[in-house]
Amino acid sequence: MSHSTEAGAVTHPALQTPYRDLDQQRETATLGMFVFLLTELMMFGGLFCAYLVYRTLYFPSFLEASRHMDLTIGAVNTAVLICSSLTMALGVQAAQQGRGKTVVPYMVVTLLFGCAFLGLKAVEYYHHWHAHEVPGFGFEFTSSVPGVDVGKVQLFFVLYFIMTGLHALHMLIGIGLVTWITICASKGRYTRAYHNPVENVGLYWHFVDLVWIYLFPLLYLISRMHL
Amino acid sequence: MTEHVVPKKIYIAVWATLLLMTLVTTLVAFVDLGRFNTVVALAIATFKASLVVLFFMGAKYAPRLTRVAIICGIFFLALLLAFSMVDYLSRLWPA
Amino acid sequence: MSAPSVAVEPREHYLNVDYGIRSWLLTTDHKRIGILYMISITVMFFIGGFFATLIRLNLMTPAGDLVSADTYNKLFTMHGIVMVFFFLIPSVPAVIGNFVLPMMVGARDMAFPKINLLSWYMYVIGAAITLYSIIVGGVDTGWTFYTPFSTTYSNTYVFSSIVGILFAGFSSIFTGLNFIATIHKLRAPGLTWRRMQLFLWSNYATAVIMILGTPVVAIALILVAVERVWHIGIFNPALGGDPVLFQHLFWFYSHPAVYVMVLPAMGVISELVTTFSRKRIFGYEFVAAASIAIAVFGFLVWGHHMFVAGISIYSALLFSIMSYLVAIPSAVKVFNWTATLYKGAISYRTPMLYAFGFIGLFTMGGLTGLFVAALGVDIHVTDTYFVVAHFHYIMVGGTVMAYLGAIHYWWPKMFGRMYPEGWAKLSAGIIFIGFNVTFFPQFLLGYLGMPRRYHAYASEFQVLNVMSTAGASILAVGYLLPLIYLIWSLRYGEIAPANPWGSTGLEWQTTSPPPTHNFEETPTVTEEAYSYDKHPEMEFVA
Amino acid sequence: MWTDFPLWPARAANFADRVDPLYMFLIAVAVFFSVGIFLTITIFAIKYRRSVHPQAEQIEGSLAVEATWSIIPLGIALFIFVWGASVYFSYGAPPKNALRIYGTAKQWMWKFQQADGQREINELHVPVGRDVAVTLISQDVIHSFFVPAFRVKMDVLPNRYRTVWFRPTRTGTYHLFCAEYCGTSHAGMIGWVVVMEPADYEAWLASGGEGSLASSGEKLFRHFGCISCHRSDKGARGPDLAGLYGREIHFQDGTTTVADENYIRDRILGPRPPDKQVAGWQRDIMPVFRGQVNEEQMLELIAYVKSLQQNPLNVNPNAPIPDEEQRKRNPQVAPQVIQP
Ligand code: HEA
Ligand code: HEA
Ligand code: HEC
Ligand code: CUA
Ligand SMILES: [Cu+2]
Repeated sequence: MSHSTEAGAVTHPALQTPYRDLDQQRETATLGMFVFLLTELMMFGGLFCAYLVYRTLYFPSFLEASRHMDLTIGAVNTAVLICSSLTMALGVQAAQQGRGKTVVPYMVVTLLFGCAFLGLKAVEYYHHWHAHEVPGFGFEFTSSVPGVDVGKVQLFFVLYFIMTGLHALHMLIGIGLVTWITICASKGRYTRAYHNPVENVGLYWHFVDLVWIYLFPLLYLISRMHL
Repeated sequence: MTEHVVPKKIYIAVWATLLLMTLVTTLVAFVDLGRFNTVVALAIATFKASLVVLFFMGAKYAPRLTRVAIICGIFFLALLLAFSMVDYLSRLWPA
Repeated sequence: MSAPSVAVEPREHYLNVDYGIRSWLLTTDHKRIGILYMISITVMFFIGGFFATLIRLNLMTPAGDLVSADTYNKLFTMHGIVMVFFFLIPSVPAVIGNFVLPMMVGARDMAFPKINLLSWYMYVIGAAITLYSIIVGGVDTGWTFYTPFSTTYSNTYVFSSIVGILFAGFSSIFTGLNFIATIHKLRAPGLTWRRMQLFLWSNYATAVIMILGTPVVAIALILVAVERVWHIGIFNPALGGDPVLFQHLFWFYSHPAVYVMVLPAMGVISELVTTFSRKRIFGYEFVAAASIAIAVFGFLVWGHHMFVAGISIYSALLFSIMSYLVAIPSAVKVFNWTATLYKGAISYRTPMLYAFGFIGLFTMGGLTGLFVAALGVDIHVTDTYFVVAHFHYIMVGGTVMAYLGAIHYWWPKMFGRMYPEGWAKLSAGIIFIGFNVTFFPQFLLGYLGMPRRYHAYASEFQVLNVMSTAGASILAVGYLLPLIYLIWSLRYGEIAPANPWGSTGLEWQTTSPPPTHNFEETPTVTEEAYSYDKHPEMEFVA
Repeated sequence: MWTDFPLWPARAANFADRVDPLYMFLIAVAVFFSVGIFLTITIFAIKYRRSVHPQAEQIEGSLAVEATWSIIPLGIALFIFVWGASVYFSYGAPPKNALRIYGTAKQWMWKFQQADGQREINELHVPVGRDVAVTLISQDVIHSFFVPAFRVKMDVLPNRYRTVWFRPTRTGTYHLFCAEYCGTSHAGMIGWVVVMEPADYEAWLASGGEGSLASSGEKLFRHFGCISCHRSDKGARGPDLAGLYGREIHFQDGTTTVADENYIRDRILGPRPPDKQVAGWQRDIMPVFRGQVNEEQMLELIAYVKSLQQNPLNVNPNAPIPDEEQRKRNPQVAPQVIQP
């Protein structure tokens, strides 16, 4: 099979089967990644929908439950993720400019931030566990606030754990991907011409950050004025 | 076709804004705005999310197709939320 | 299309490059993956058909003497799950789409060949898990998994079935991802959007639904699984949950999913009708745009499955009117196909017979969709056999017909052999008759008030049920025949030329079977699809 | 076995006259279009078959034609929509003076309670010619109340009352089916609706005599101690329930709702959100009865509460004046007891 050698097309060792040239390959990969992220968006979207419905129906109980979130950890974690997004963006930029090896330190810092996020999240889960706030595992909740229904508080926690759990799972996958990128970058795989894995992992990472940007106010900040 | 490389300055500015907005949204939660608490929180979140999408994910410089894809996703997500909520919100309306 | 018409059998093609089992299981060739899919969904179809056979046999007598109530409930559930998720959804896209789509865009392969293979593995794992749950005991929730029955009351293998469906879901997401990327990025030079064959348009629309809808049903089913395993309330009303919310999430995907099942079939019909009347399609833009319109509007109508389920009357109104709007693009398609025949040069080859069958039966199925979309009528007919008849008319009468038509149409391309025309026409006729005898009586049953998912029924319904069962046995013969003669043709069929139907489609402009990378030379497209007037040289050779 | 072979369901209630014409219209539309398309295809297929018409004429398409065959079906479709919606609306709220019947659905049986206490299982007796409203709730999964001869169907949900109504027009015995799949004996969750002449119906009622729903409800009202708070005298700690049913309730957050069965049920079962407490009463002293009152008792309690309104003397003239000021200032803290 001869493929047309059009303007600018270089036969690069990283050029894969169906593509004519590296540009086409990169554009396709980016498009594919965005389309995949749409899928992810709708997946979280289903959860957001359930959350929205229940929050509207059972606002007081959700409000009360939300007070049991650790605001400090939540806010710090938000900041951590934002920082990780910055380092990720800088890493991608380095790759785009062909500074293949400088990708490594950026990725390592990103990794550290990612682990920090998960660590803090684990601490938070641990606190919930101690406070018997994990549904299905000896959930206990007493509230002196009138109008709060324990069943509905539990519903909040169920959604909280599923949403943050799914998010954490994405973080784990992200960490795996970033590690892989780091290794490849340290071997000098990425050049100015070929670096789509870096870009795509970057997109994924930012998306995970983006989900958290909504989770934080929805779960932690329903209303804090009467603490 | 070469890709647009976003200058470092912009990244830093975006990052700083994001951090600032996180602080703002946390503080605003302590102020009683009635039902506007939620509105403000979501508005700030959306602002932050737009920054991430536009700059970190490069949508601002991306080809039109990418932007269409993003808008598509937002549109269908909005549909899911809106049409479900129509049911719940109008259940109490008189017949 | 300037095309190197190669009529000589090439020395090497995708089937004979390698024979080892590894070369199949590790292949990234879209054509081989299509074949793998074809084999697997055929197996699943006959499993689902086996369940249907038992359902119909049981319903011969009002008391339902053949199987117990529990068994019956498992039968229709597994019939629905297997047929929908493991046969019909992957049927046209994953088999035919995988095989011909890259050729139609003039590409060497799908955009992401490895993900394509992964998609098949996902499917196989999902199917294996589902078969596992069937063998160890089955599941009895109905394919719709309504809560709180599925979360709290059923004591069958709900969890593993859900896991199986999740895998199938990801397989279809990956297929959709590939379609979108391939169509956007890998089109041959000169192949503009307005020159694309309509099969591409409809599969593009399908892919959009797969991408945007499937994850929602995935998460809805995950929530059911979580609720079931940890006994916590998400949809359980006893804990404040709302069972109707599950229905919203489920149908948000599962209504668009019915268009996943029909849009690719519509694409097939556009190819068949043009090829066998040797004509441009009537109103190309409208047929193409209708696919996109169906995909988009299809997302706005899901509540029409819930008219009596306790949604507010205002949202019922909204969903009803949307259902009528989405019917219009389908109408446009039907009319355009019909008009395409006008002043054509029509030949009745087997695929064309299937296309006629599709148009007729889809029309009837779609028109009865208007019945169930009418709020007042749906109150009476929902959850009765009227609905069962409605969807079998579209899914079996429509999509399965189109799938068979597609198999016959592209069979020479896939295997380089012709099937025996006489047998093929005979079985097309048997299927058409058997189908109508099976499912027409169900409309009457439905309006009479026979509820669906009934293991036993009131005796006045028996006559129509016996008719339906009789039809199903005719249908079974009709489905077994192609299985036999198609396999037979692999060895004994006539050698097929490169372009037996004289089609202008890009996929026909290479050898049969095609080489691994489809074209000897990347084709360049210079004209619109279906330009039969410019190609008198493309003639029937078969 | 072949003798009984109907092709059209019995028409035994008002809705049959509304649904059947629309259904027939739809059949007409369906026949028109499918026959039209079949015929056209057949004619084209014969006239333009290859052997007589070897050279196809290429036709691009035509905007006018496309517009015609989009707009005409659209018009028909919208017409069907409007018609269907108007039928749907007639199923809406039951007429005010309808005969009230309560029922519970559970795996796999129907239980009904007539207003004056007559209970039945898998059978429902109703008088001909009178509006009948059946209020239903499920004890477990979703079921569906389906009487084909009446063209009536409604899903019966757990945790929520829903009411369906009809006016039988013909005496006889008709199928009652459960139409929503509910587990093993879904197909066995069937029964009969017996439509009787009003006099026969009265006689049938009289033969039962278990004491009315409301009177059983009154017993429960004492049994659960409701009476200790809900009184019309000075010692009342909760609002007087007389005249409650159908009244507009004002909440502390300024919103209102109409007290229907679901409202009363929710109120008995669990706490209201703080901003949804009935204005004027101490919040949350009323115990939570979830888990103590089963669905049948609940129906009796509600029947009793509803019956209270027939006694105008029960209306409390000294309705408490809510202390709005105090609540606004400190909404989260339990306010002091307000004496009526
Ligand atoms: C491939 C599958 C498929 C397709 C394409 C459709 C297409 C349509 N469906 Fe169907 N449907 C199902 C599969 C499908 N359906 C399934 C599986 C169920 C049951 C699920 C379950 O509960 O298990 C179901 C159930 C279902 C219901 C719920 C019934 C109930 O449970 O109460 C409704 C209600 O509105 C409905 C409506 C429609 C409509 C309006 C269309 C339209 O898209 C049809 C459009 C087509 C035409 C209209 C025909 C062509 C037009 C003409 C010839 C011109 C004349 C037209 C006009 C005058 C407008 N369907
Ligand atoms: C995708 C689609 C699809 C297909 C192709 C079919 C095909 C068929 N279906 Fe199915 N059906 C559904 C999708 C489909 N169905 C769905 C989604 C439901 C709802 C489930 C639910 O309620 O949850 C349903 C429900 C359903 C019911 C209602 C059950 C009930 O509500 O109680 C009935 C009853 O007649 C039925 C019959 C048939 C028949 C006779 C066929 C025939 O067309 C099948 C013909 C095929 C064969 C007959 C196979 C031939 C081969 C053999 C016979 C070989 C025998 C095997 C061995 C010897 C091992 N189906
Ligand atoms: C300890 C006192 C107490 C008992 C016992 C009690 N209630 Fe109440 N109930 C109240 C108070 C106080 C209110 C109003 C404040 C509120 O909305 O919480 C109320 C409100 C209600 C309402 C809503 C009235 C309205 O005007 O909207 C209903 C209905 C009701 N109760 C029924 C019952 C029934 C039935 C029982 C027994 C099964 C019962 N209550 C037992 C104190 C009580
Ligand atoms: Cu109860 Cu089906
Ligand atoms: Cu639908």
